Amino acid sequence: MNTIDLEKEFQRKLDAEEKIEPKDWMPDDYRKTLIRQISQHAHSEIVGMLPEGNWLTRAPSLRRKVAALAKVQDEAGHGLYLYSACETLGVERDELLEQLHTGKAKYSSIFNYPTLTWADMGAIGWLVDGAAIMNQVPLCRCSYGPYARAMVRVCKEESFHQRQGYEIMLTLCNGTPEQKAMAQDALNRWWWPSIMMFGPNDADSPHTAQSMQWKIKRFTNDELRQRFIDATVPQADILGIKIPDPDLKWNEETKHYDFGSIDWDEFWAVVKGNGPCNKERLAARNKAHDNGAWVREAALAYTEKKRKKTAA
Amino acid sequence: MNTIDLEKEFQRKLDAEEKIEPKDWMPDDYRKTLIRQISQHAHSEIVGMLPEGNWLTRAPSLRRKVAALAKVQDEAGHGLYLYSACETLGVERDELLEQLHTGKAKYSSIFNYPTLTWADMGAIGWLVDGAAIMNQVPLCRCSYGPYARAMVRVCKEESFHQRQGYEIMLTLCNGTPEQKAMAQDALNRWWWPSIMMFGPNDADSPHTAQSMQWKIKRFTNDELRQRFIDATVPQADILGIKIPDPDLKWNEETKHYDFGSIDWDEFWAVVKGNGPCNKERLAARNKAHDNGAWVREAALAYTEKKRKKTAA
Amino acid sequence: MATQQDTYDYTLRLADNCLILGQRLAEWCGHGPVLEQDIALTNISLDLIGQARNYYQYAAELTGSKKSEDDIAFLRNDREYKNLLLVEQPNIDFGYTIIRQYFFDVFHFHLLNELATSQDKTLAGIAQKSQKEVTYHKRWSGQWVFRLGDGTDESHERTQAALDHFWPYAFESVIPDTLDKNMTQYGIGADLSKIEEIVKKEITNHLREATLTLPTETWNQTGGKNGLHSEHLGYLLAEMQHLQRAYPGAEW
Amino acid sequence: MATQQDTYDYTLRLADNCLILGQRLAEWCGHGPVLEQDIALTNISLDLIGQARNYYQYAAELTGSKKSEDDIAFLRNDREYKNLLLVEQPNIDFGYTIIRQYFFDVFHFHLLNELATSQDKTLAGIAQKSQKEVTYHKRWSGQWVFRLGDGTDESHERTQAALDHFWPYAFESVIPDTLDKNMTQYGIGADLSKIEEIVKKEITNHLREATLTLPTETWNQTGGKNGLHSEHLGYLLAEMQHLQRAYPGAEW
Repeated sequence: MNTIDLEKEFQRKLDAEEKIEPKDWMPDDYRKTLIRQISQHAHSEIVGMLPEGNWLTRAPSLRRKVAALAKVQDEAGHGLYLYSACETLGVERDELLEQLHTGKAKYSSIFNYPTLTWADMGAIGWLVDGAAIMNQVPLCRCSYGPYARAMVRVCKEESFHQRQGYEIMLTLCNGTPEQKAMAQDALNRWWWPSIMMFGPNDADSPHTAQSMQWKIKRFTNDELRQRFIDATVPQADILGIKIPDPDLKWNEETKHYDFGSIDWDEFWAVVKGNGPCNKERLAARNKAHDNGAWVREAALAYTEKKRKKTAA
Repeated sequence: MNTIDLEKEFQRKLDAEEKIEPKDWMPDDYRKTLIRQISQHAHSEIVGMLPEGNWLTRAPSLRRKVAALAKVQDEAGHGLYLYSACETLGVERDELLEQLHTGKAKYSSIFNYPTLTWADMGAIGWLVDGAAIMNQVPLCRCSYGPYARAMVRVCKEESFHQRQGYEIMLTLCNGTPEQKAMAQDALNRWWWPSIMMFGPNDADSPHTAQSMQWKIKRFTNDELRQRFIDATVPQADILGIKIPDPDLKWNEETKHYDFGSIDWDEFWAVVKGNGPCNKERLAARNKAHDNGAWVREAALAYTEKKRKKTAA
Repeated sequence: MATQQDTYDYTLRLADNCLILGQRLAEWCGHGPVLEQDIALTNISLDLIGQARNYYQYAAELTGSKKSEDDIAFLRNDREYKNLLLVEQPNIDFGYTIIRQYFFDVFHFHLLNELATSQDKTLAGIAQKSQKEVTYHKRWSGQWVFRLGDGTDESHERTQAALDHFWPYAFESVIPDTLDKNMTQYGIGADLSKIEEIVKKEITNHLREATLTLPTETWNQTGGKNGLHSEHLGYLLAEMQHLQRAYPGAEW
Repeated sequence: MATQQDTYDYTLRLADNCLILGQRLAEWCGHGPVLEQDIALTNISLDLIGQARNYYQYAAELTGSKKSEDDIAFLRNDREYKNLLLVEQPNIDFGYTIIRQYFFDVFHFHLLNELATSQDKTLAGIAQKSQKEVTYHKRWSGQWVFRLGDGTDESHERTQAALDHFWPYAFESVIPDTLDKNMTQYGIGADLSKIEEIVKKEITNHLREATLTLPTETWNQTGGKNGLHSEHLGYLLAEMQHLQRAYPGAEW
């Protein structure tokens, strides 16, 4: 087929809601956009292990310790699915990791905030995973097959994590006054960063239109953000803690919550590298990778020796 | 003077209880014995910083934290005096440290036991410093001047440390039942190692006679051990905790306490390197020294640069 | 016959080994040398802490009090933990972690084989349930001993250093003390004299095959079973217990 | 006029800076690069914890309760500590420790100059008593900045790395928040706007003289003064508070 026919076939599949598969022709920019998005997503899972990993050794009960370990392990697993999905687009995991480690690739800015108390384990599950799900559920219908299928698995586990996080918050809110204060404090610190997770306002999000046309994205940033807020406010009410936004109130007309304006200066500062933990997160990933070099080399060398022996 | 006259003059000074000074002639073996003993003593101060250093960050009150820091710092200071005293015998600190770091030089075996609870800070002060003082007070009258003078300073501080240790024990013994149990447990663990600090029984201590003749030592191991036990038993009684020796009892005839037989197998095992912490102590010292190499080099290089500038 | 206290004490040893090693492995989570092995390390941590919970729940029952698994796991002082010295040692690097793990896994595997036929039905049940997991652990760490021992020069050297370092801690596990012997006699505890040779032989053969040099030292560090630990445990516990201690009585 | 609560909060900041940095320095004790500097590090730790005690004792008075210095020093949760982010950062190596110390010492020196004339007589008294010690600290760390910055290539490189690392933490100290401003107005607190320029100028001149390159970054990490810390503080506190937490109400 010539290029025009290929483009037509690609468009036909998009229109018919058929999946684009690795061997199918696709526009270069479609591929690039996917690689960027999927690898950012994978990196976010991997870097996202760190803030919660910070509380594994200090989890306050065996049940919580096991659940937290399993959750962080799930994130590693999501990273694996996503790197694999990305590899179907013709880019190796090593190259993607290199981009992460040198700071060339981005990951979700939310993970540049520190986890200061145990309640952050609740807040992250409830809010951060909650926001992630809001973003990710539509991705299960993404036009690129391998990404869509990875997201199906991811979303199933994420929603479990979200319930688990909410349950941590619920336990704290039903606990001692100190525990409830700990929960409120965590909500205060995680609320705004969570609603920033949906990205800039639509007006400032130049790629959104193209991504929606390609059926990578299905909703705009602002649409998803509004959904998240609408879903989350009643949950905070059940917990009996207060979302730190004095402008937040139900709008009878729109049937949505109105909310205060977002501090985009903070958002961009953190994206640019000036969050509380940007340097530490990247340093931790680099350290793990560098310290692991001899292990990876040993495994390769051993496999090679075995291969030679078997061949001989 | 010829050698015979020199020997006579050396002996005259010993007999007259005059000090031997660095520039005086002395027999080679006297010099060697002193170097070995003083450097072992210095090393013991330095390695001895580690077991107590282990509780500095976990001291249970500010007052205790300050006192513990000051104590461990004093030990470093003692190390300095003693290395200086040793240097008067014509051996450099670097060489002595090299002997420590390679395991060639010994240090007091007591520091190869771990500090497992806060009560160990009390027990070490009370028993280990107590035993050390018993050993060291006669050294203030040692025939070698610089060593004798260093010991005067050391002993003054050690007796302060011992009182401080005893006071920790007293506070624990007057505290909650858990605290008193902690004190008893520490006594149980430190008692036998402490009375082993005086070294092998006289019959198994071949160097003692020569050292006493040279007036380096003033009492035998067994004499000092007995003194220590006689002094310490009543202190344990005041604390209301029990020395872990079923054979310990007052002997009306000898006016001393009889005590059970010492497990010399354990003593020699620890001396040989098989104590609970031998490897860790040496590793900690080596690590500090190795990690400090670039700092020492920088200081030298900077001084050299300054010197050149001033000279230019 | 075994008193409730004997069984409680014995169960605690089993539990503490699993918890403390699980805790050490949890420190790796997010910091592994490669994603797949990060997951594997966490997996073993999860298995071990899961097993620890079974033991602690049984221990809690045995106290006949209202104590929970968490009360026992978190609210003892340093001298009351009864784990082997081996499992509390720091991770240092992946090579040290593997050697520590392998030593424990071989012992653990054969221990559970014995415990699986314990006359104490609860302990036998926990042992049986754990066998599959521990078989996997032993295979995993054993494979890594091969890869690291017989991989590159650097990996060989590092792993040899780890082996030399942990060798004195390798066999505290199979040296029976009075409680071990009594529990064996009651038909409850594993007979360590039966597994000692098997464990040592398996380990030494495996290490040789991995091209590692067996240390000649024959001396064993002991004490953990009776609460005489290394200085490392205190720090681990201060961290692990922090919330339980800081908020007494709170539910989490 | 300052409320008791204002003065209490302000005093805590002073106290926590000294305690937490003192605690970090205490980690060096027995592990210094050379005996004389081991002693110097411990000495500064001792001075700072001594100063902290003065502040905590005053804070305890201000509560009007039976709280002791130790209750305040040991029994708060992580979010209630008000120290600067700088002082809680890990030691890493001697170079990092020196840069961290030097940044703090310069600020501390000029802070005390101001505080020495506070209308709060107790704070003024503590500040006056501390001046000599802190003058020595600043001289010591400043000298080491020279030695390391202008020593060998390796020391220069390491110290530059430490400088780059800590630069965003250098000036939280001189950025006034509402409490700082109020306390200045009441004539109690140090006027940070007065010392900001002095501190920055002194530091930048000194670093240049030490042949180090000033980072161009202008962004400051903040939060510590209001209890928003880095993830490092929690571990430091778990360790520091362990005994106080594990044995509630005990006397030591």
